[in-house]
Amino acid sequence: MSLTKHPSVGEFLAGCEEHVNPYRPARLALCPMAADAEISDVSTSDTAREGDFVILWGSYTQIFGIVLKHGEIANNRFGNFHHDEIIGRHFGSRVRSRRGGLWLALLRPSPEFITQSLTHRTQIVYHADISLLRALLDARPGHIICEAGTGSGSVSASLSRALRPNGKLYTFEFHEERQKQAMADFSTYGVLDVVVSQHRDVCNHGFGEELKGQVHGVFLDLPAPWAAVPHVTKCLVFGGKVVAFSPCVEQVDKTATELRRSGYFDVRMLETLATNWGVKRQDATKKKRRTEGTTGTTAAQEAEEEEPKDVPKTSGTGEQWLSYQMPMRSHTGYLLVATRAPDGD
Amino acid sequence: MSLTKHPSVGEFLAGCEEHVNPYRPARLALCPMAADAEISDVSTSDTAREGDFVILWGSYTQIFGIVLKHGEIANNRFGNFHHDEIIGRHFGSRVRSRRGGLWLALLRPSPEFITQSLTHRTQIVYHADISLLRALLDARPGHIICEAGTGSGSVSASLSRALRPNGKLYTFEFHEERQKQAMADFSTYGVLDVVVSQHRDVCNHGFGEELKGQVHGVFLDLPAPWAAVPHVTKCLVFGGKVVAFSPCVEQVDKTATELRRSGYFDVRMLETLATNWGVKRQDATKKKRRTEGTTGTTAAQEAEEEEPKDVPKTSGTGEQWLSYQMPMRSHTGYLLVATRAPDGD
Amino acid sequence: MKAKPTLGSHVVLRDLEGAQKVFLLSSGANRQELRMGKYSAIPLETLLSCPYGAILRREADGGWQRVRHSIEVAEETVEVQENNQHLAQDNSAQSLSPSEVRDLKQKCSGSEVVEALASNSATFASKTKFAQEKYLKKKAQKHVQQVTLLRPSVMELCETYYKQSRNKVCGLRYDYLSSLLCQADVRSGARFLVLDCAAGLVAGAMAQQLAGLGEIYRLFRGSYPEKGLLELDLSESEKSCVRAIHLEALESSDPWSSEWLRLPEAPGDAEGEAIAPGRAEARLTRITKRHNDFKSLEAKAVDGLIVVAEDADLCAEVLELGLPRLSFGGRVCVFGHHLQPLAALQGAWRAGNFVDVRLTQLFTREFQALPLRTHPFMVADANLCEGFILCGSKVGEAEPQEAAGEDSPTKKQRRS
Amino acid sequence: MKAKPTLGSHVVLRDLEGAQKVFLLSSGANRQELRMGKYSAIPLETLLSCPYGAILRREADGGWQRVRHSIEVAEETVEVQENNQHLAQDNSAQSLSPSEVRDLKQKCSGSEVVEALASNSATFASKTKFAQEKYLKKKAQKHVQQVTLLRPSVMELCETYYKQSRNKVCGLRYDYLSSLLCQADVRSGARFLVLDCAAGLVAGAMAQQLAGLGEIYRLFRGSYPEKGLLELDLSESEKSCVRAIHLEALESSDPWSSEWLRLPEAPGDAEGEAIAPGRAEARLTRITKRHNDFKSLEAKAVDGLIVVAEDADLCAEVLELGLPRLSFGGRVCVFGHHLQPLAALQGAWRAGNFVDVRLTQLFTREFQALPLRTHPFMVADANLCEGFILCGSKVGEAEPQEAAGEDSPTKKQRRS
Repeated sequence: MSLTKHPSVGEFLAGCEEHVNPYRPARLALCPMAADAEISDVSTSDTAREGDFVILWGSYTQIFGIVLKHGEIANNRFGNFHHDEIIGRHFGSRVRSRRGGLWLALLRPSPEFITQSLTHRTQIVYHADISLLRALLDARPGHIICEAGTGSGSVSASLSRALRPNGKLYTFEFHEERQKQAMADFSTYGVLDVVVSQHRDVCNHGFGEELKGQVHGVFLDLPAPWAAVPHVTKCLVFGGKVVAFSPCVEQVDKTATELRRSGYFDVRMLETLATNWGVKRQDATKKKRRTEGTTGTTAAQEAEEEEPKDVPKTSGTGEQWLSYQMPMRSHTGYLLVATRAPDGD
Repeated sequence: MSLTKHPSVGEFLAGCEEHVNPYRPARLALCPMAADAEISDVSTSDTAREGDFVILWGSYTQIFGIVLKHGEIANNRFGNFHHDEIIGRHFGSRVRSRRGGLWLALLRPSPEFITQSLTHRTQIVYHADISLLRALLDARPGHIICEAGTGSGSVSASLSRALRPNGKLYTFEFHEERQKQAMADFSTYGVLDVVVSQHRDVCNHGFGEELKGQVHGVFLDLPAPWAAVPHVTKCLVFGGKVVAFSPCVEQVDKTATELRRSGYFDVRMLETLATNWGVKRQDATKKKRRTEGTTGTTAAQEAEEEEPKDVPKTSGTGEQWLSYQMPMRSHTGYLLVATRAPDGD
Repeated sequence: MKAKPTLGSHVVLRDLEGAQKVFLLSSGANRQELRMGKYSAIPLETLLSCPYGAILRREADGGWQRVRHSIEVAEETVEVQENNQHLAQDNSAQSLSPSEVRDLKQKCSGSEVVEALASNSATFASKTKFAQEKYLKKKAQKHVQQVTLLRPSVMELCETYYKQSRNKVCGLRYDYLSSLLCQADVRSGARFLVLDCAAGLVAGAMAQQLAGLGEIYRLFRGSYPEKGLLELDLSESEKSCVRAIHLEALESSDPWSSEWLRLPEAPGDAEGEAIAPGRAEARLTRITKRHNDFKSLEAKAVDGLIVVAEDADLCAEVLELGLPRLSFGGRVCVFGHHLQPLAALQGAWRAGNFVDVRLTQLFTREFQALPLRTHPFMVADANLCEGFILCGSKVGEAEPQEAAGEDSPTKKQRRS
Repeated sequence: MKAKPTLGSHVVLRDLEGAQKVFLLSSGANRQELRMGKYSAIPLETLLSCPYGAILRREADGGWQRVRHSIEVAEETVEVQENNQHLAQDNSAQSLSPSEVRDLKQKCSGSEVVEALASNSATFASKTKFAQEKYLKKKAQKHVQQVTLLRPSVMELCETYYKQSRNKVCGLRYDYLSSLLCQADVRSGARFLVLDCAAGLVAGAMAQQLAGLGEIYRLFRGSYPEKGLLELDLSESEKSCVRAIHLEALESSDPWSSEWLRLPEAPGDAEGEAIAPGRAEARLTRITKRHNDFKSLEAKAVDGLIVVAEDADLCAEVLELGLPRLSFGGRVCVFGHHLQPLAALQGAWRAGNFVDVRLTQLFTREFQALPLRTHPFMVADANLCEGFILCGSKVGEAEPQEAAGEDSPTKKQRRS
């Protein structure tokens, strides 16, 4: 809790959640709209400071989120990294393990990196779906969004970024242990100015009286999203959007039917997949076959393999590169979006 | 009928179909296995002959299938092409309209080109699905395959190629007009040595007593494939495969359930989509920015734009080409495949 | 979040065929007729009385009336096997003659025409509910004039522009746009450099995310499309974050003498004589703003660089000028349509001073989600995954520095 | 289509985890133990008594017994809302200790062990049918030894090799393989030139399609992988279409003096002295066959050229040698993993003597098609569309010729 820089009513309430009856009626207060406050935390500072949650980037699959503390050491497959040698460094720095050799890049904890650092957790929502649902929900500063369930907190972290400043994310998780873990993570990420986390089964207990007619968008990541629709209707503003994420076609079918029956329009079902490209340099032996002069290019190539220049040439052509499609996620889930009909309909 | 070179029992029977009660019990004869006969038709001849069904290729979307007849003229957006100037030319020739200018390529009628020449018909099955279902059905010479319904005949044409020689395709269509059209097409394509076309509703009337236990694979392209499953079981050999093509998930679900109940195993659902890449030459003005010497490449480029060499350089690199993804079919259908359990199960 | 469009704001209208268009609601000189395609014009007052999401339908008397959303979808508990065995052309089944239909259209509302067509169709009653629904939908598209009022959100505008002409937004579909914003970590309080050839929609979406905190330096040469910026109905505070920067100033070795930044010469000048004092003052104000914007850009590295351009030349130029101004730890995101140049950048960046370099396509499909009829939409020429996003994080060492305390963020040096 | 595997033929076995392996059924010297992973070996006689598609399961007495296919899938008419609110680790719910399980495994069959585990699980009975099914499947994978006999079809072998190691088949998935055969219009009676670095499976699949009519000239340099050719159980007639051609002979300006085609020198030679007359004769037969094969290739252009190779160098070399030998109107199809070289070929071909030049990827996904649980399989590292197929039709004018009658097909001239 000491890491958080912006304690808020929501955070206070959320912090209390662990000690109260999980299914009591919600006592959430709507956060007052703060006057335009300067944002000065890890998302905009230039250097990593004691207490900051930062990212150490080692490779596409080795991305670590750590909280910097004097005297501590981060251990990972790349070596031992002393926090004291990281604190005070600017972001983008290469930090080296004491044994030398490998370096990690010190980066700001963007929601993207947070998601990637969570890949060891099961069933997290990934970039393509997160960015799409942000657009579908029109998540932006000042808006109030509800999320059920919280899960790994991967979506929450991204939504909180989109809602800051002055917005609020109320996120609900019915699995108690998981909610506690998420709560701790949100504190670590320093997003408790925006995120209110609660242990609650929204399908049975709704989103709470306080949010009635106050919410601009709702995201559902539940096994039976259709069961939450009546509760969504209670809290969502007229014309607000609900997005449900479901792996199975039948779940989407059922939720779509329920939404249409409940007066939602523009019910749309989407699937998005990210395909990634790899690239490798065409090796020199292959290039010998080419009829064009090879000496010049090879020299340029070798130069590039030395200590890289600060600003890579941006005008290069595809000549020496080979692109191939990388393995990808074959399926994550379907996104179902619908708009609540306006007042009077 | 005069165009057909290989009249067969099947053709004879199929030819009679138009005049008989469409729902009478089938009187199909299993074709006798011919001794290895030399195949010498349009698929292997070097030149286009009078009576041949050939392809004139104009562009990716302008592909025409015509039957060559002395004295006739093919009219299309590229001009008027006199058959007499086509007959006797070897395949791969550029044939020119009388007014000159544009040329079309004279090509053999591969099943691929036949499919592409049918694009004006609704709901045809396309390459990616056809080639996949050929693999799933293990369609090959000597095998007997059933198809319902025939539709545009796009799949039939490809299967007939795969089954020749000595195999047989029994294809059924419950829409009478469409069956007649398909029959005429098969005659034109010269595939009646392999294809037997019938007007019949297999969901209600089955595949016929004659085929009982004789068929190596069944392809279903029907609105309610599950209704055909009992009939499929009657004609399919033990261990044979059935493939159903359906646009909707629910159709697949229902058919999968029916197949499992009916003793099929390895029930698999697949979707395949073809994505096409376009390519264009990076234009010279863009290339000026590049630091590498531009003069040499530009010369090479210009040379390539002249009368093209017979054998293009195969060793070129990606240097001057820009690839982009072309528009594609967003969905065709799902393929469901299952294997009939072996004897004794 | 306003419930209704107001005078001076924008609204997106969608007709029954799915065509979308943006309108400025104005009663003044720039008044725009609210007319979708062949529909009759909708009175401004009628539109202003409706909330976003409302449906307006043209009635028999020619007036536009708000109608309620209906449950759109037929449901059948027993699956009906569609049978096209006895296909017949629709026209032969219709007992109304074309001239009778024409007369009906004069006297009745569109929905009445559709009802008449259905009840005079010999085959309608025997169709399955699914087929009836399809029939009614098709006839309504032809005979009913109806629009839905949509909020001009980033998503809605992006789809509208994209539907109208992919070129308008450089082929940047909504999912790609949203991915760009996430990949670049566009956030309140941060500083961004952007080349936005997508009608100003990228800069506009960024401005919404910044909400008045932080800066968006929008590079341009020649045209400075603002359609997206304007039609998003941004607040003054949101708009204030966006600052135009002419590329000329960035690439010049002596920016202050560039045409774009040059101060107007004294009024006594030979050329300046004709200029009225008011205009000269306006020009001075304009140039002063440019000075401030340019100084503010050059004072500190930016946290993100976003490039959306069709022109590969322009893209390369902006990267050349922009990357040195990107802070260490900052993100760069490029959207483009051709693989080879992006793959070359990807290779160079990976070998150079970037980590987390990713070249991604998004494969996004929309489905028909109807009971018993669920499948991806069937489109023959779908642009499912046509563009590429290349992104990465810049790494590197700044000049040697003292250990920085919490309150003295290190001043980063740009490389030039 | 044989119903059962026979001695001397091959069979594909699949275990409960989906692993597949090909076995040669032989009782002779090359006898291969029929053992999947950690399973015990299956007696050859047991296997030979079963049809393709049969399931063999290891019983408590150690023997393998044929079992019937069961209906695999739970169905529920009322959807149950899965509730993971009270997640608990499976182990805590299991009242059998690990040592008790070990004892059971000694005494009972695998399916009995699974039954015991389910009935001693505190949570099993309270699970939904879907969850019970999942539980049983998982436990069966661990405790039951069971294989399914599969026919060594092209599809089955391709999946088997691909699952074992993508490199074995150059990453050529079954859908790509099938597309290649269709794109190249592989058909009975025609002539093909092929470079097959995919274990001989491409040549084998082609041979099946030719069914004894036509020719397949299989190019090679160094290794000549035959696994696919052998394991397809081709007939002698099918096999006879495939002829090996050393690249050396094609690229040489004087092929007849190339190492591969050179006739053995007279027995009296210094080097030839040690060679037994029988071996020399065999060598002569071999070389004579090579001569005939090579002459037959050079006698007439081929109707199709198929190239499947990981090595871009080899691919380019084969195209250089093969395209001049491709008949006008013939098809060329190249499979590869890298876009740039194929795009360059695509551009050059389009500008040159080819029509219908297409560069295609196949995006193929498999689904879980279970009641109420339908979705594409979720795999984190799926190779959905990893390769490219470039194909085209060669056009051009042969030498001037007389108008050809029906019975005198024009002799085409290869360009060299």
